[in-house]
Amino acid sequence: AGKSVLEEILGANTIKVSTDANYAPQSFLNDKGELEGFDISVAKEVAKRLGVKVKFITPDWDLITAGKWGKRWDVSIGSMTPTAERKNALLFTLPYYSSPAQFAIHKANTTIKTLADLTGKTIGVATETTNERYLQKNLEIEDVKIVYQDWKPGKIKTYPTDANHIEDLSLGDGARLDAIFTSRQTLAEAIRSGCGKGCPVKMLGDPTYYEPLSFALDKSRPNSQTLVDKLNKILKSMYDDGTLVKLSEKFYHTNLIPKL
Amino acid sequence: MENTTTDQQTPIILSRIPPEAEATLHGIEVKKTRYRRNLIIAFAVLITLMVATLIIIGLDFKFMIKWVPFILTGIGYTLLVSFLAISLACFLSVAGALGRLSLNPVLNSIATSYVSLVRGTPLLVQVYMWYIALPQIGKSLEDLGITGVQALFTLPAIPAGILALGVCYGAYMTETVRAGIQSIKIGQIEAAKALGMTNSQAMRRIIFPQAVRVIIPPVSNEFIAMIKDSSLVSLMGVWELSFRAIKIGRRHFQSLEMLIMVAMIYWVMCFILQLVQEKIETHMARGDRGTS
Amino acid sequence: MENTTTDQQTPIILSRIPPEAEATLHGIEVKKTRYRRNLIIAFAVLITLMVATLIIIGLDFKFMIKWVPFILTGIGYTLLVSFLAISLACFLSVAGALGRLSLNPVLNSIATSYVSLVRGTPLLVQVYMWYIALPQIGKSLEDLGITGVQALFTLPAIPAGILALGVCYGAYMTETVRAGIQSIKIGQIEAAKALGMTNSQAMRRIIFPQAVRVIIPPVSNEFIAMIKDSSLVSLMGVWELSFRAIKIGRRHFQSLEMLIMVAMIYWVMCFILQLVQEKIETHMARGDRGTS
Amino acid sequence: MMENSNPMIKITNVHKVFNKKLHVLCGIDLEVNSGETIVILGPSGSGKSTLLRCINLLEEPTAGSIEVDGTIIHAGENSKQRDAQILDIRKKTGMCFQSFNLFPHMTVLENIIEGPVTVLKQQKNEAIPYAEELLDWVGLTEKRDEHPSRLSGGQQQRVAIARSLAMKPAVMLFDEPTSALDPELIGEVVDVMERLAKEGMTIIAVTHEMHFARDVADRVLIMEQGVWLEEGTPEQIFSHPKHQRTRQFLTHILQ
Amino acid sequence: MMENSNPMIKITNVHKVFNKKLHVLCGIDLEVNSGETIVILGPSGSGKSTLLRCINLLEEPTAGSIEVDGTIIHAGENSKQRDAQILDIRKKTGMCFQSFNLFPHMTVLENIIEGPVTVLKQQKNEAIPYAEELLDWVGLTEKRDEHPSRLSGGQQQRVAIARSLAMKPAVMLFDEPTSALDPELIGEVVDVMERLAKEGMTIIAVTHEMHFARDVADRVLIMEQGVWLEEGTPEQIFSHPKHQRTRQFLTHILQ
Ligand SMILES: Nc1ncnc2c1ncn2[C@@H]1O[C@H](COP(=O)(O)OP(=O)(O)OP(=O)(O)O)[C@@H](O)[C@H]1O
Ligand SMILES: Nc1ncnc2c1ncn2[C@@H]1O[C@H](COP(=O)(O)OP(=O)(O)OP(=O)(O)O)[C@@H](O)[C@H]1O
Ligand SMILES: [Mg+2]
Ligand SMILES: [Mg+2]
Repeated sequence: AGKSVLEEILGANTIKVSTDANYAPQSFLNDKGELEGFDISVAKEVAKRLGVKVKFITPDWDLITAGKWGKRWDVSIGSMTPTAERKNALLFTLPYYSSPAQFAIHKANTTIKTLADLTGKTIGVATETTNERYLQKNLEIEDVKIVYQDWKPGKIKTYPTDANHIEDLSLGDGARLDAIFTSRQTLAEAIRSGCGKGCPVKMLGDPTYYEPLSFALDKSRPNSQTLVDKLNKILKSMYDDGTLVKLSEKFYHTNLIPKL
Repeated sequence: MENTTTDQQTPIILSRIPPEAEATLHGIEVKKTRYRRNLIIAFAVLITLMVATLIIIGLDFKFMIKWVPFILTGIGYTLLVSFLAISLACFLSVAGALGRLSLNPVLNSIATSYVSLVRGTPLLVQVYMWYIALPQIGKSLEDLGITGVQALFTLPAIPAGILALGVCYGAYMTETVRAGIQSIKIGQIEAAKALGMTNSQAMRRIIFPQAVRVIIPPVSNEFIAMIKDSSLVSLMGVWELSFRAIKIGRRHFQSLEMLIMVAMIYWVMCFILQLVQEKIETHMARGDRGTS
Repeated sequence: MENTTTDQQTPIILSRIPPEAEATLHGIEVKKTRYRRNLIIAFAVLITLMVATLIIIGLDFKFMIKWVPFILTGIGYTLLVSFLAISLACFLSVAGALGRLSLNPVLNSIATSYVSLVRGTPLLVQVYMWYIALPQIGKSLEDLGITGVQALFTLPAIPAGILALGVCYGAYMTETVRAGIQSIKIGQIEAAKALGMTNSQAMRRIIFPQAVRVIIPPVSNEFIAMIKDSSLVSLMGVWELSFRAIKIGRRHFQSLEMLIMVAMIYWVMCFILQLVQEKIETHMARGDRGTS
Repeated sequence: MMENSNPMIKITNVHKVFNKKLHVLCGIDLEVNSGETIVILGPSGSGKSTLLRCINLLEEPTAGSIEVDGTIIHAGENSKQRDAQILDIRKKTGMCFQSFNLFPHMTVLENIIEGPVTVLKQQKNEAIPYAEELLDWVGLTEKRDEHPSRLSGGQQQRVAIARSLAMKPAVMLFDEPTSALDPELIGEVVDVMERLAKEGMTIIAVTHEMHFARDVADRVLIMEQGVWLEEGTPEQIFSHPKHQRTRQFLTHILQ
Repeated sequence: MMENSNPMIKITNVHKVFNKKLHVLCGIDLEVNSGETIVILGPSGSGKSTLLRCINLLEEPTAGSIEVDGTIIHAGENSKQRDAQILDIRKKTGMCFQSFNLFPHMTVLENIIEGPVTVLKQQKNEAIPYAEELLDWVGLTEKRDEHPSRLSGGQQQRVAIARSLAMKPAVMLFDEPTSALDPELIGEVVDVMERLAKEGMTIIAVTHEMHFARDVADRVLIMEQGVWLEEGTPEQIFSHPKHQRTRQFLTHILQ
């Protein structure tokens, strides 16, 4: 019973990684119907450096957030932001990349030119993301300084996931939404390959903040710290030899890896 | 035995219950009371076991209690959506049942397709159709030159949810209503016809009032089911019970707690509705026996 | 009129159908054929309208067709889960119904609580309980010294899904089975008892075989409903129909296309199952009339 | 037997074929004069009920014609007023069923005024006095506000008769009105039927009540296999049946 | 009347109270000797069915005792073998219901062997020859493999009798076995009952068939309001009833 999580993984020669395959280009089904994405590649690389096989489990995001993972999976590699609330339930590794938060509007819109023009507009956002907390001026991330906007949106419309509000904005300018707020790489993917021939949305202004993203482990599972340490060590080596940067360029077409 | 009672001139008066019989009757009563007591004990044990399980799982009760008020605020939406949707469903199911029983090929095929399509596809998909596909139809019509349609077809979340649930349950209830109508004995219809009633008079005056009694129990079951299914409108961002529970659960990575809590809220709601339903049914049953 | 037939010595032989009657009968036939034709036309028009709607929405059919094979691969899981779950549900519902009808307070209260709890809480929550809460119970038991329980209770997604669906549907079907048993006329039970059968003999030999015929139609409805509800196991990462459709839809921001496609797949499945159900029902109805 | 130029009911060569094959009525003729009481007897399945149901068009005859009080319907015809004519005949004919078929969701009084109010469009307060009169006539005044389920079979059948009479029909049809009743309750219903016959109602009754057939009927007809086997006055039929089969059948019925 | 030291059925002071209040049987005594045929008459609701159902314990008497062929049950007693005793009495008594209650999911033959196979644990091939003999005896050999729904009421009732007889009962109870039948079908059932009586079966029958009561019964009892109003030979009861009420009741029944 006293075995550490790391020992259990090495003993089983497999690390079980949970990932929500709903988010391109972090984690998604590719044209062959296989799992692909930045998170997937990172996880595979981590397993390789641990010297074990990787097994992906693809539960819904709400099952991941249920906590109490027990031994269902050892680690979540799913672009998770270490917010203050989450730290009550989860252990986080060092960040493995950081994500810019970005507003976007419909392609056909000509009146909104700056972020300040969003005053009084209806903005779509996915529920319980840092983006929503940011709009509510209620976001806390350790070691990150958040600068809130000095204008106020009219109505914040919350959606279960990002894909919903992007599709809703694509219905037409102002049909249900005037703007949306999500991560820049999701938007880029939507514009590049979404909605058949590219979703009719365009980015607005600069990223408002950058959020760090980490692996997460279940705090309630005893003897997890050695695994966290081990993962941190592996992450450092991936920083050092440029693996992360390479993967970032491959999937995001830009370098989102911060300097340690 | 020959003289047991033949000398009794007024056998119409009920003889008094003899002592031996009293004893047996008392024995039956005692058994009934004991059974009821045991039943209560059994339930108490079961509830204790359930609570024990919840504690064993290691639920964070403090966390749950803290968020109860926030989540309960969503009950209004849940009830609003369910109530309006079931009203719509009642209307559609009566129309649908008449269509299914109709000899007019157009009405009949519309009703049949409605039932088949709606019952054959997941409710989730129907919610998306009302929320996302309908505006697209509006847009296409607008492109064809009919102005103002898109705005009309771009329903807000709550109306879209009510339509989705109402239309879906209407299809299921169509079959219930149809079965209810068909359960009325043919003799009733013949008696109505023999009086010279037209088909529609017979339907309105004789068949439907009787069918309603058959239909009410399954329909109230549907309503109870709908209370739970109404959580689907959370997909469209309506802040009803489930939406709030899931939101808080996600934030704190304690979805299990929140879901169990919201399940208990649903359960209490269903329980109350079931009591109401039983009241209605016994009330109706009383009417049946004619003591009004 | 007095001599119409009194001179006819053998009225037992059926007289031939007279020409006027032939004409009327022919008229009825013609009407029926015309009605059937009109019905087919009406359906054709409706289907055309529906397809037109789908085209108007501007669906990306190429995209849909491209992904059909990938999504259809999930049908195996859907059927596997549904089939095993309905089998479990049948078993549980028979046990549940016997419990509900039992005079044993323990069995009765267990069955009653089972039905009330399961029917009163959303299926989604039940899925969570089997997937997340059960391992926790295992863990607590392990802490109490019973080794190996946690691994046992940490069910893989598919067994957890089958349990969740089977237990849930079992509760709903309990009421169906109970109603079916209670629908058997009291005279049947009395006849069985009068022969000297015990309660359990009467149940096995007389009541249950008759109840099964009443129960089969609603149970096959439940099976059809379960096909759709089985999509809930996608939550746990089982790559069945919906999982595949949703993931592909999200990835390409074309959820609507994928949902419509998966809806059509479900609809075809349900349609086929309904045909099978009708076959079974007419087959059983034939048995009823005793032509075996 | 009387030939009448203007009978109340005139059935001419009526055939009824079920399911394209089952030939239940094979060319039935029947004339009934106003005020006449006819009893039809015959073995089970011979087509008695089917004939009654053809008269008020609960079944459409396959061939032949039905005339009730001047309104005539030909089988297989598809005219525009046909539906109205059918309703017209039904308004003119009252029918009592073996199983009473009272409306269970209405009180006794509501059952009786249902026809006048819904079909004849009378006001409720117009319809009620006559309904009460009828209730009194069948001896059930005190059951006015009961629901049918609280009545005995005999009482239910009497209410059913009152319900038919409320439409002021020209003809009353009875289809085994007493065969679902306990022996002791039969009398009260036969009594009502007898009074109805005495008051001059035109009646066609299918019934095994020998008292009614023998003492009240003007004519008795025996049906077998969808044709008339024999007809005559009760005296002729019961005392001097012409046919061997009639005799067989009657001994069956009279034990 | 005969006193017998060892009667087949002995009912002593049986009371039956429904719902704590409705006193349906008020101290009934009855002894029936082996081979005797008893007919019970009485108005509707007087408790005739309840008495029959008490004899084979389909209803538990509230007070008194029931003895059938040596097995005795006292009301309200809670002994261990009670359930076994009840089954024992039921095996010894055959019962025919007004509504036949054949098992619709079984063929005629399966209906008849159901009791011997399930209750008496006979092998099927042991039970079949006797079942076929019984079928022949009730005259339905050719219906062996039909389902009950394909039989007429009279045929169904005869199968029901055969089904009871297959258990080789000591007593047969009939509860208005012919009152759901068309008049022409009554004869065939009464005929079977009569042969059964002739062959020495002990019979208690509630029936309004006067022929059976008059010519076959050894004794006739009249019940009213849960007590015996009168009893005697058919001759005594039908020709010289002692009671005014008996006379009233009989005139009712005999029209
Ligand atoms: N709607 C129907 N469809 C098919 N066959 C029918 C229908 N109604 C009656 N029949 C058949 O017609 C025949 C005559 O039936 P009908 O009810 O007229 O007989 P009946 O003389 O009234 O007999 P009973 O004395 O049993 O009431 C029977 O064989 C019956 O099965
Ligand atoms: N299970 C029961 N619960 C309550 N009351 C009952 C029950 N069975 C019978 N009764 C009542 O007992 C009385 C006698 O009924 P029973 O059936 O014995 O009469 P009966 O003499 O057989 O009449 P019938 O000739 O109508 O069959 C009736 O008032 C009836 O309503
Ligand atoms: Mg008839
Ligand atoms: Mg009785």
